[in-house]
Amino acid sequence: MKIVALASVLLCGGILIFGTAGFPDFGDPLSPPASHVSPHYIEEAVAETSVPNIVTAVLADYRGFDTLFETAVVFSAAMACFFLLRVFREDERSPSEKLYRHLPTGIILRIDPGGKAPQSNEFEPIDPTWVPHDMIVKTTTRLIIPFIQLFGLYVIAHGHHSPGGGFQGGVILGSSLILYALSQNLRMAIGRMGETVSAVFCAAGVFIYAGAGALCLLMGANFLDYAALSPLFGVDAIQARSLGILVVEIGVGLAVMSAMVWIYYNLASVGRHQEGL
Amino acid sequence: MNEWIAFLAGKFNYWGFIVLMMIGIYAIIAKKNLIKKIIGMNIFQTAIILFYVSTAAKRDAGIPIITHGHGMSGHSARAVDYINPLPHVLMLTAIVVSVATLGVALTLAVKVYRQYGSLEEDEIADSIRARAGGDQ
Amino acid sequence: MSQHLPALPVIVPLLSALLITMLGWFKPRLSFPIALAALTVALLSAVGLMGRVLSSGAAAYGMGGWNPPWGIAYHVDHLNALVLIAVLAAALVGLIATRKCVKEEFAERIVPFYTLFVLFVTGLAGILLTGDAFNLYVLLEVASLTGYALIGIGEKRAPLAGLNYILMGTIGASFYLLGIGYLYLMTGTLNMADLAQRLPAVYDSHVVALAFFICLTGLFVKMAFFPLHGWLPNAYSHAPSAASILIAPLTTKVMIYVMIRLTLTVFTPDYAFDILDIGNAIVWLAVIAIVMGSALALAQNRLKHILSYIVVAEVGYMVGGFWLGNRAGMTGSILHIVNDAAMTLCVFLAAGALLTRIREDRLAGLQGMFRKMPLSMAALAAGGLSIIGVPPTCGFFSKWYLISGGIEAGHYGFVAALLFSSLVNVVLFFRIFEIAYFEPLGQGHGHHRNDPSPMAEAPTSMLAPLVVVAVLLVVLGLYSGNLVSAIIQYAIPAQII
Amino acid sequence: MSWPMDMLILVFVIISGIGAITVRDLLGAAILFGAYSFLMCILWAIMGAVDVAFTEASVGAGVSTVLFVAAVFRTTRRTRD
Repeated sequence: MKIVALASVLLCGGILIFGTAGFPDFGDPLSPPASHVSPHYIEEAVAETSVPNIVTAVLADYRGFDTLFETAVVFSAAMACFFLLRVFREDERSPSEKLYRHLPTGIILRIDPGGKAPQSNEFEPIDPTWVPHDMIVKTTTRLIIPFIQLFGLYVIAHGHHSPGGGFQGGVILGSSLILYALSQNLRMAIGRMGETVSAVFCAAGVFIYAGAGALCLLMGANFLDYAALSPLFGVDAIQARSLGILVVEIGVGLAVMSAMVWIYYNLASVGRHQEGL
Repeated sequence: MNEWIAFLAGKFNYWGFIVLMMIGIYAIIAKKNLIKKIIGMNIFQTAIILFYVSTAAKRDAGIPIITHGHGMSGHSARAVDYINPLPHVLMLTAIVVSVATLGVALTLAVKVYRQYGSLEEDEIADSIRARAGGDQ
Repeated sequence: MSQHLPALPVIVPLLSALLITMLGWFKPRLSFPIALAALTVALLSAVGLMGRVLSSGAAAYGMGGWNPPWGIAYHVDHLNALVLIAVLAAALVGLIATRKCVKEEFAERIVPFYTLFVLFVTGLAGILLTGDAFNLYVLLEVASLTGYALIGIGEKRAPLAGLNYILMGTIGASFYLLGIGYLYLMTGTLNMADLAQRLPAVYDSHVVALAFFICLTGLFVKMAFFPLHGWLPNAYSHAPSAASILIAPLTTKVMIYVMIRLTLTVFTPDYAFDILDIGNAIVWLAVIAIVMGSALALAQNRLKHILSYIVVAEVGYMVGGFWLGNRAGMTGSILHIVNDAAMTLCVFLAAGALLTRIREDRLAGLQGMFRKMPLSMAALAAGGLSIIGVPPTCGFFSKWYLISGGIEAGHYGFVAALLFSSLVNVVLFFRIFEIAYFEPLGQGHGHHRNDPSPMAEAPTSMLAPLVVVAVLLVVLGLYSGNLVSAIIQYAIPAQII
Repeated sequence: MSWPMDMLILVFVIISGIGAITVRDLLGAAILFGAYSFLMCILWAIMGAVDVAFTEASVGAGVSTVLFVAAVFRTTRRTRD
């Protein structure tokens, strides 16, 4: 099997490497990609959208429809993880030992395999594989997280002028919450941002994007043509494009942040939403 | 010698992407561990992203952010001064798609592990066969 | 509003999928009505699009108000309007039919189920309408990711089948992406119409040929064309029955549409059939696909496995018919996309209806089912006859075009493969009918099957759509002449004879 | 954009890619995959694709690695190849 795989891979790679002979040279400023569509973006982006970061302008305006579905992909991935993994009813017959925490006192009870679970709702089941973290880790991350979040917001808001935008900012915001879940425990993170919040935010983020597009439709222009929003923003059409991009970037940021957090919640606790890693 | 180096400089990025892609495909075909296969899948996707980013490169050009900002409509930017932004845009999308696929793939791998207690393809096949035998 | 019609079949389902999550999270009962309304609106706008295309020709729509090479454009013509209607109608019927099924199978997961399903349809509708090669990739990923999840949720081997589907599907989609990258490198554009204009200048470059083969390989993986079909049988047969009813009729057909679109619009038939001249080779591959698909179907002893391998063989029909390269073959191929969506929906729906009562789809378990569930079995029979290709049903007409295309092209291997596959289908379905009709209930097997209750039909909500689809098979057959003369003949470029 | 630098990092990327699929410990593979993503991100930054590099740094080297580690933690570190 391995030899067959290696042989076919080498053959395939050989053909592809042979194919590179017909490519334009690396970095050639006269190659077709550099000379056909993209010069329009470089030369006109500032004039047409008033966004100096051309990547953001193309991402959220010229090819905004791609980006809408890219956000939809992230949303469906998060939804898929929830759909596949989330456990709604705890299986009481599972053979391994169980740990329960008494909420008012914090005492942890161990129930041997086959034992009866405490019935009072003062107890909550906790994850037997979880090990509490060191205090240094806990304290340091608590100090760092606000700055990470601030940076995430900056990245979303400053995507017009520097590298960054909704995706990167959303991922940074999401990873700050993941860091919180890693350093404290998952249950505390869920206490901060629950499952309902992540699900609804995730959908709402994509909805902001698609809704902004649909609003343009209602204003009589084509889908996602932010210039039509200029009466709403009270600015001229070009500024309206810039502001429209900001709106959709915020939507993307919201959706990506909640999607990342939500995927992590389900994956790290196998859908049980207990202590996690 | 010099033209050989020029040829190499003109193509090596494309070769690199092919090598990475083949590593990825090899892992998907030949490795039996499901997580290894998923890693292979991701390497495969990043290789294609590398290819697109290579198509964007332009000699003696800067990053695609117009430096003089807005409000200066007097100077219009010249295309040769900035790297082609379009492949970058496409690849932002592709990266996000790849992390989404990764999430779903890992989710299914975890599900498979909870079902069969193993991530090795041959061991899973054995236990499927054993269960099918038990049915009859 | 009518100039926005091309955008609606995609936007409405997308917005509704999000609404299903946001409202359904608090009131799960709302999710089905929203999904139903979304698909109905989408179907109506697809019909409206068809009307517009018939009256005033192909229509284009620039997303974001940008003109095509710079922005993303949607493009509607006879071909994709037809397939769009077929896909949306199949999705809508499937949605109505599986309502009860979903309620039982996914008690707490109704909201994510409908969200994912509506997103799946969004992705497919987008693939059909888009005129941008890269946008197609993104929409392909929307449709695939949701498909992976819907398949992987099943019991037993479903997660493993889903994981295999992800690995294969990602390779397929990535190959498509790579092919598009090669085209981009040679032309600098991603818009399909623009690509078609700029490609002839570089036709002699082998990079374009390589791009074509890479795209085609990727699509072959996605459509489960024979040597690359590995993911399909397990995925479809282990998926929960609601998911297989919804997914099986759609995915492969849409991928075949993408192949047709790429070959006809982007590379143009001149390049594919004359310059590269690979038509004959691919038809031979299709012959192998048909023969192997049928033979493997014969070796199965479970209903859903048999149906899955029949899907593999049908993919061979459509690919082969298209690559015959003449008008009759292409007409047959496009007609078969529509017919096969209806046929597959019918048989998978019937199998789903049977499974609500017998829980086990070994063929032996079908004893006495004609007495127990006469209508469902009659629908299965109608679907079976159509797949075999018996005259009044639609399957006959598309097969007729395919065979006459094969004879016209002088490709007798393809004709023989079609006849062989029909024979195998006869054997397969008559074996099922024999078990279900002639072998009485409870013969030899455990005593619990001895209950005298003769009738136990599937729930009406499932039965009614099933009967409608079964009748539709005949109606489609009777009107297929009109379908060809009014729509399909305009979908094929004039230079193909 | 000096190409020897470019090439050097590309070689490192390939080495860490091969490492990620050959090491016989899934946690190690996950970490090596993180290193692979990060080197790739540096490569793209050198090639001038700053936005792509930024995304890869946050998505590929950040979240993906965490997801891998979470999955390995929930399954097993054992692998036979």
